[in-house]
Amino acid sequence: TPAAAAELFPQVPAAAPGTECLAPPGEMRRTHMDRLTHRRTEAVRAGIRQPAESLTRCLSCHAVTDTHGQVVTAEDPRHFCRECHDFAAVTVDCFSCHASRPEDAPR
Amino acid sequence: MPHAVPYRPLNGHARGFWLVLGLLGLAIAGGLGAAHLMHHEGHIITGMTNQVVWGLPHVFAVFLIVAASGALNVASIGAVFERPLYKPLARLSALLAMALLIGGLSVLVLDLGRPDRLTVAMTHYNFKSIFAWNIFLYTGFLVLVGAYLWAMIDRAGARVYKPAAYGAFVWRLVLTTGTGAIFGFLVARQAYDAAILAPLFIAMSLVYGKAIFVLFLMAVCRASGRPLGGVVLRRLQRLMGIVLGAMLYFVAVHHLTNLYASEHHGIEAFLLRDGGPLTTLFWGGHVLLGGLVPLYLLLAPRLGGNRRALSAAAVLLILGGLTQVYGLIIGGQSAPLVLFPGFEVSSAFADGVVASYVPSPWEVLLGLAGVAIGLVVAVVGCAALPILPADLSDAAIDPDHVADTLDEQDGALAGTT
Amino acid sequence: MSQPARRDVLKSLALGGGLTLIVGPVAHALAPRPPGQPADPATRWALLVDTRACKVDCAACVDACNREMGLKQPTDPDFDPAHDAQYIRKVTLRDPDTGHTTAPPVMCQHCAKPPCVDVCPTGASMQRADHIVQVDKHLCIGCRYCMMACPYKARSFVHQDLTDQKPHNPRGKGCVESCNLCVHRIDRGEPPACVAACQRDGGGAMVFGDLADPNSDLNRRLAEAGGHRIRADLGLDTGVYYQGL
Amino acid sequence: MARGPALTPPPLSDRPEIEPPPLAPGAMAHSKPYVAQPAHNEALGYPGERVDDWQAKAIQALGELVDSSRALKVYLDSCVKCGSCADKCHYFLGTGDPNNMPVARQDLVRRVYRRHFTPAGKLAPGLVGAADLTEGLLEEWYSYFHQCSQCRRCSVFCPYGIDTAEISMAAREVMDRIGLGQKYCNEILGKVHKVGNNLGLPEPALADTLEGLEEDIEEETGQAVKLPLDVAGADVLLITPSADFFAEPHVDGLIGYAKVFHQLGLSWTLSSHASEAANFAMFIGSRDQMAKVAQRIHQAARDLGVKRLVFGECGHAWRVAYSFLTKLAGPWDFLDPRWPVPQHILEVTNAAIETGGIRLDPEGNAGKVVTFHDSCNVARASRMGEGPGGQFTLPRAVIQASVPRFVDMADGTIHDRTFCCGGGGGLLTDDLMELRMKGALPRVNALNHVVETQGVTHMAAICAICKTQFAKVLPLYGLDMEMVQSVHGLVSQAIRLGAAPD
Amino acid sequence: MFAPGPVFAVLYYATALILVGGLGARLLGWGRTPVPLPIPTTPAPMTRGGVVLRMAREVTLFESLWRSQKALWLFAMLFHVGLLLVSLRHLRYLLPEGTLGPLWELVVLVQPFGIYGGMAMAVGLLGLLGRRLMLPRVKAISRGSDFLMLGLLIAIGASGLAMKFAVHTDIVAVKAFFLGLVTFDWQPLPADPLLLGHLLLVALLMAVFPFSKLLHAPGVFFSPGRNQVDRRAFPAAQGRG
Ligand code: HEC
Ligand code: HEC
Ligand code: HEC
Ligand code: HEM
Ligand code: HEM
Ligand code: SF4
Ligand code: SF4
Ligand code: SF4
Ligand code: SF4
Ligand code: SF4
Ligand code: SF4
Repeated sequence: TPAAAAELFPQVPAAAPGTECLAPPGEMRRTHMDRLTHRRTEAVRAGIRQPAESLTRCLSCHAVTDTHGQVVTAEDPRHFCRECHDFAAVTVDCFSCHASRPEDAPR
Repeated sequence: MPHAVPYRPLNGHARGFWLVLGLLGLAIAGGLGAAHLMHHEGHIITGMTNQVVWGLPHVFAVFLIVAASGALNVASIGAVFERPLYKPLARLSALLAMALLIGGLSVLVLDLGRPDRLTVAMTHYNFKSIFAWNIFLYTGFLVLVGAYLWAMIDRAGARVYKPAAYGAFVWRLVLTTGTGAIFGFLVARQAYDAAILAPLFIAMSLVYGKAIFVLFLMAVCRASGRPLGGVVLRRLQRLMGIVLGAMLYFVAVHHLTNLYASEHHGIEAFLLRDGGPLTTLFWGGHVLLGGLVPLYLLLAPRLGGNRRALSAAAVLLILGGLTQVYGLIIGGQSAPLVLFPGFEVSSAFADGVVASYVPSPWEVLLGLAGVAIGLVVAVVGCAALPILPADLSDAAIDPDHVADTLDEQDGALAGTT
Repeated sequence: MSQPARRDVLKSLALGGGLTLIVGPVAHALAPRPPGQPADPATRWALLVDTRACKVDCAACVDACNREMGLKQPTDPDFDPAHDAQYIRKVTLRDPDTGHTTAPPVMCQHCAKPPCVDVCPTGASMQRADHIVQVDKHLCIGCRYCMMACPYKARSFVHQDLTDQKPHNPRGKGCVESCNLCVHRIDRGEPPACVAACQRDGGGAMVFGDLADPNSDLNRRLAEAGGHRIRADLGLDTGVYYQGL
Repeated sequence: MARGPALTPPPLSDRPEIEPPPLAPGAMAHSKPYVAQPAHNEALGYPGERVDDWQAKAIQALGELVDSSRALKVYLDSCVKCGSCADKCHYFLGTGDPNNMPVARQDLVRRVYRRHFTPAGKLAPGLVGAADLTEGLLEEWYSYFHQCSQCRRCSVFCPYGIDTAEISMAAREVMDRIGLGQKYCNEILGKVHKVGNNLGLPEPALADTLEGLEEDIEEETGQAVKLPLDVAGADVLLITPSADFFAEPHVDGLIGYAKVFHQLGLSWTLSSHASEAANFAMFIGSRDQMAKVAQRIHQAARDLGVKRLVFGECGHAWRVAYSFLTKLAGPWDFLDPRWPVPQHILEVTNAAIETGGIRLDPEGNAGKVVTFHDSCNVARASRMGEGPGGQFTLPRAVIQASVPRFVDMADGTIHDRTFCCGGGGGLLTDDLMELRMKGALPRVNALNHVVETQGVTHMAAICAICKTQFAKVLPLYGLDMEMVQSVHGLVSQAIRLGAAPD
Repeated sequence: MFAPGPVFAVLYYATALILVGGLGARLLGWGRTPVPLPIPTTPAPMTRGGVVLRMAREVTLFESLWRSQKALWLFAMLFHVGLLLVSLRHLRYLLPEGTLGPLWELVVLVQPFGIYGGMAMAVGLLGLLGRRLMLPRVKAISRGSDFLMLGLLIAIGASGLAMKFAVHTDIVAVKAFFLGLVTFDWQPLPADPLLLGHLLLVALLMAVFPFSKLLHAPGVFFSPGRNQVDRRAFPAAQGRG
């Protein structure tokens, strides 16, 4: 039933309207982890910056606001990354170090 | 006709066996709980700080790892130096070496800031790092000693026996040197920057390894009702005395050479005089209780063959060893780093002051868990495989009374009875 | 490139350009690196501290670093000196013979032969192509061996969970960290925060530049007045020079 | 006795355990025991000769057996062909014939079972190795299921405890039901039903033999030790293998029992109605026959009004007694509830040693260095004493009290890993001599090893079949048949008769 | 591109029925068959608790294999422990998030260990295969079905590991598909070839399970050689044994 379905399947929050991701959603779901790990290796070890593909960029397009208009952090299950990862039992430790919302997000 | 020594596994159904495993299991559970807490809450709950970054867990880990390489010595004497009276003990020696190493490594891994990144550590190597080399040395040690043990137990491995025995002997020397080099390569710390750390660590390994070996052997023979004769124990007792003497010699040389170099006067004054509890630990714990008293217990002619003296000496040596490693690791970090020689220094980051360190109960639990893990591996190994001889009485080990003649020869050489 | 991304790039260019005008001689070699371009091995970033201009009671550099990197200030009431990270600290030096007191700032010296990099088992402690030494926190396992190895006590270990990290300085429990010469600013074409603060609010004692560039301001000043390096006897070829010690 | 080329033993090894030999397919396909005469089969209720529709009948019999025994069904379904059991059977180690690997032996039946009773076998037989019971396969059944002594050694090493012995028993039962019986077992069973023991020794002859023994004992020891027969009202009924009455060294054991009872002051008796401990019906896999034989013991116990039931030194008999007696021949509520049903003579003797009821002097066996052969049925299918494993400790304790020096054979050949003597399971017949000799290899090899390295002079056993087999086979390997001893024969030499009990 | 969803839905419903039905029938068959006589392999435990322990030791430590051949023990251990870890890891595809609190926590915790399990499984299987080919006595008793079974499992493991390390698939969609199957709220299945191969082979495994030697898994618990208590008979036992 649709009601049950709403509980069972992940409610992936929509990204910022009028924007396009680095690749189509299906491909992003399959490859975002490799893209991110590749990006970070290049960035940190070789100093190659790609602001358009950075983690902060992901977070600004995929920022999720709560009912008060605040952008949620990764502590909140409504966080973009959390929705899918909680569903699929995937644990990432990125947000133990990285801020999980863009710096200029209203607090 | 070579006299085949029958080996018999420990009785895995005996109540005492399960009791011992249960107690050790509790110790391990405690340590794992402490490690979990440390991982979850962070190292803030321990006594370690930004000044003293390696604490009690490292003391236990280094002690166990150093002892592990030394525990192999009994087997090496039998195989490499071809002294047949030690051959029946070779399997236990190899097993104990592996067990202690596993115990020490467990503590090291559990104390990491990010133990969940262990796979990262196993897939990324910086080959300039002595630490990375040690990882190879440790795993290689387990493989070689494992092969050696297999060659001794399974006749299918007979071809591997000689190369494994010799290989393990050489490898263990490299490993102990490598462990010493972890500290020896640190030019930053005055307490460590010394070439003598390598032979010192080898001497330490011989002392601790043998002490643990003797204690374990006596305990397990008593518990499983196996006769343990004086021939075996007397030789081990004398051997321990000799290597202890050598170790104390190296310790003395280490400090004396440091005192020669005026730049090291500070650290020596700190360790030997001004270190407060550290100094007490050095003189009282390491030198006296962990050095001179056991030396007497082991080498005094009238105590030769006295089992109480031997076991007391072994216990003291183990405790003394822990204090020695404690002094090395904690002492080396407590002393302030000298950035600006000749100046009086102060800052918000403890420049110029002695750093204090108080171990937390979590670290104690973790260290003890490492010991327990080593013991569990050893005990279970003795029950699963034919490691322990069924009979180590004098009649079984030395029916032809070779030992007496050897004792006489040794006595003539060493000038002791 | 989509709209927001382009705006970002323009922003950094503008910032870089602006700063170049303000800070002038410090950053004349400093320009934002275009996306996709790696760090340049022909560069060697370094610092110069003129302790004669550095006032004992000034701490603008420390202050700025902590703000920039999201660290607690030593003046904060809940500051824990044993456990909280300090990338840069003022070290008060008193000459017992003369009684003269200085307080130069000490941070990671960005050694060209860094012992912290040599000892790191995973290669997390690394030297970037432009000779900046930093911790690749994606590989750090928190063994603290680099902390044992560093003669300058430059590194800190994170002892507990953190929140509110700065996006440009991710830091987390169980990892080792230290001054990374503000790589995120350098890559954007800006000088390190401490240098900028010193120039703006402090005594103007700190200079940032490219040691490999013979025409840099840094090299010019070194040629004029020389420079002392802390524990030069260790032969680590550090990248922070001190004048007036 | 002339030794033909077939009776050249395989070589002994200088190691205590035998390595798995290279495969020699068909090496023992020629080994078959004599087929039973029609009279032998009919006496047990089986068809006298091979029936016409034997194939269908055999399948039907197999189905009935599988449906009546969960063990059979689970064992036939669960084998993963891991080969853990393959190099554990003494017949494989001694012959190299791949069909003697327990798993391969099971497969002789499994193939047929799969073909007719499982979906996979019905639909894709080639894939799963399912096959019809052809004439050729039946021949293999007859040959190879008489190359299994049902010793259960294979079940120790199988992760699921698959017991080839169970499958052997079932296969022999199937063959019996289609009229293909083994002469040795079926003839003997006929004798038991007729006369009461395997030898067909009638009561007068038995009484005579016992009297003669009593005289010998009195002459030798000066004590009037009795061997009572059919004494009503005795406390203890002793059931012992008929070989104990006259074979060497078995009879020394019988004398030993008598001396123990005498010294303990226990009143006991033998029975001519149940003058046989052995129960060969177990070997042919017939529960009915087993019950029939066992019920003679019940009858004898009732008739003689005894209070306790004690068994003498016999391996498979002890298995039947310990595990099946209450099921097959109960109820036993008329016996003294303080004692288990049944007891083993070793339990009596061991308890007597521990409480001081008898005194043993090892000097009575001076010069002997003794080892002990754990009999397969005792080791892997029964128990003695207090806890599990008593069947290993009790005989050794009794031996060690009786002899100056005791030595165990290699760890992997004793206790529950003991090697069968090679003559058990209904194979103790001359028509299988080659098999018996080759099957004994692992045990003889282990014995030889302790003879050479530890100076062992004698090997004690507590099974009549083992003693007979060893007496025959040891000389083939160049060892002295006098080495074989009954445990109670050693007791007999060591016991201090007439000494006041403590 | 064809939509694999409906085909695989039907396939999985069918194989689930075959697995449950076939296994149930076999278990019932065993359960209903009597055990006429006590035949545990001695030494055997004398209490029920002891039997539980014996069974536990056999199932977790593979005691009999250890006594038999260390190499066989090692590979069998690697494979089975690996299989266990992989199965626990795969629970994430079937259990909705947060199911039974601690159970879901366990599934989340097990995820990284499942990877090592997958590798252990592969090593164990290859070891078993190598042994089956290289030891003459084991080769002599092997049939086509033995090799096929090993091959099937190796292919499943390889395709799974390939998905993890080489060519990723859309995990979220996979879980949605399977959740949809059990709630009858059908979702599409991605058409990635590796995924479809993996799922096809797994379905085959499920279908042949009740008719193959994999029955050893429940079989061990029904084996009288291991699950019977060794009880001493006393006269009062009244023939019940
Ligand atoms: C410029 C905006 C933008 C940026 C930058 C961006 N995304 Fe997206 N992303 C989108 C849009 C638009 C979609 C389409 C689905 C939607 O509307 O939610 C999407 C979809 C996705 C999806 C699929 C969600 C689903 O419904 O299945 C994932 C996963 C994803 N992005 C991850 C990332 C990651 C990781 C990064 C950074 C490397 C990133 N995105 C950067 C805009 C962006
Ligand atoms: C222990 C700390 C830590 C953890 C955990 C961590 N990172 Fe980072 N990450 C950093 C640091 C430090 C940088 C360097 C920042 C810089 O130079 O701007 C960085 C940089 C990056 C960058 C490049 C800079 C950017 O924003 O484009 C990416 C991408 C990135 N991390 C992704 C990840 C991902 C994905 C994970 C989790 C799997 C992760 N990080 C986990 C510390 C961490
Ligand atoms: C549409 C769902 C979805 C979204 C949204 C999503 N992820 Fe993932 N992510 C996944 C799945 C599924 C996996 C596991 C893939 C696998 O195991 O092959 C994964 C894996 C990862 C991994 C690799 C973990 C590992 O163990 O290797 C990282 C890193 C990661 N995601 C980071 C992120 C970040 C950062 C975001 C948000 C900016 C994000 N993901 C958003 C579905 C998602
Ligand atoms: C419980 C005790 C178990 C034991 C002792 C056991 C033992 C074994 C052994 C020895 C093999 C080796 C086959 C070979 O050599 O090829 C095997 C194979 C296998 N087992 Fe088990 N197993 C057990 C339980 C299980 C369980 C619970 C499962 C789960 C389904 C399982 C699944 C398998 C599979 C799939 C194989 C592969 C078949 C093959 O190798 O061809 N087992 N098992
Ligand atoms: C119908 C149930 C199954 C589904 C939906 C499924 C699906 C998957 C998927 C999507 C992956 C990739 C995981 C990733 O990329 O991280 C995977 C991996 C794997 N699968 Fe399966 N699988 C199933 C059953 C099985 C079975 C029965 C086995 C074993 C016999 C198995 C063995 C593996 C292995 C070894 C891996 C690789 C290691 C891992 O990621 O855990 N799978 N499976
Ligand atoms: S800001 Fe400049 S002047 Fe002030 S302390 Fe720092 S370096 Fe010295
Ligand atoms: S100062 Fe310390 S941390 Fe910085 S590079 Fe030199 S050694 Fe490494
Ligand atoms: S703490 Fe991190 S950076 Fe320092 S040595 Fe260990 S792994 Fe390398
Ligand atoms: S360079 Fe950046 S990180 Fe280093 S001290 Fe200055 S401000 Fe702090
Ligand atoms: S029961 Fe004994 S004889 Fe029969 S197959 Fe098994 S091991 Fe061989
Ligand atoms: S050990 Fe058991 S499972 Fe393995 S082959 Fe033999 S009978 Fe089959």
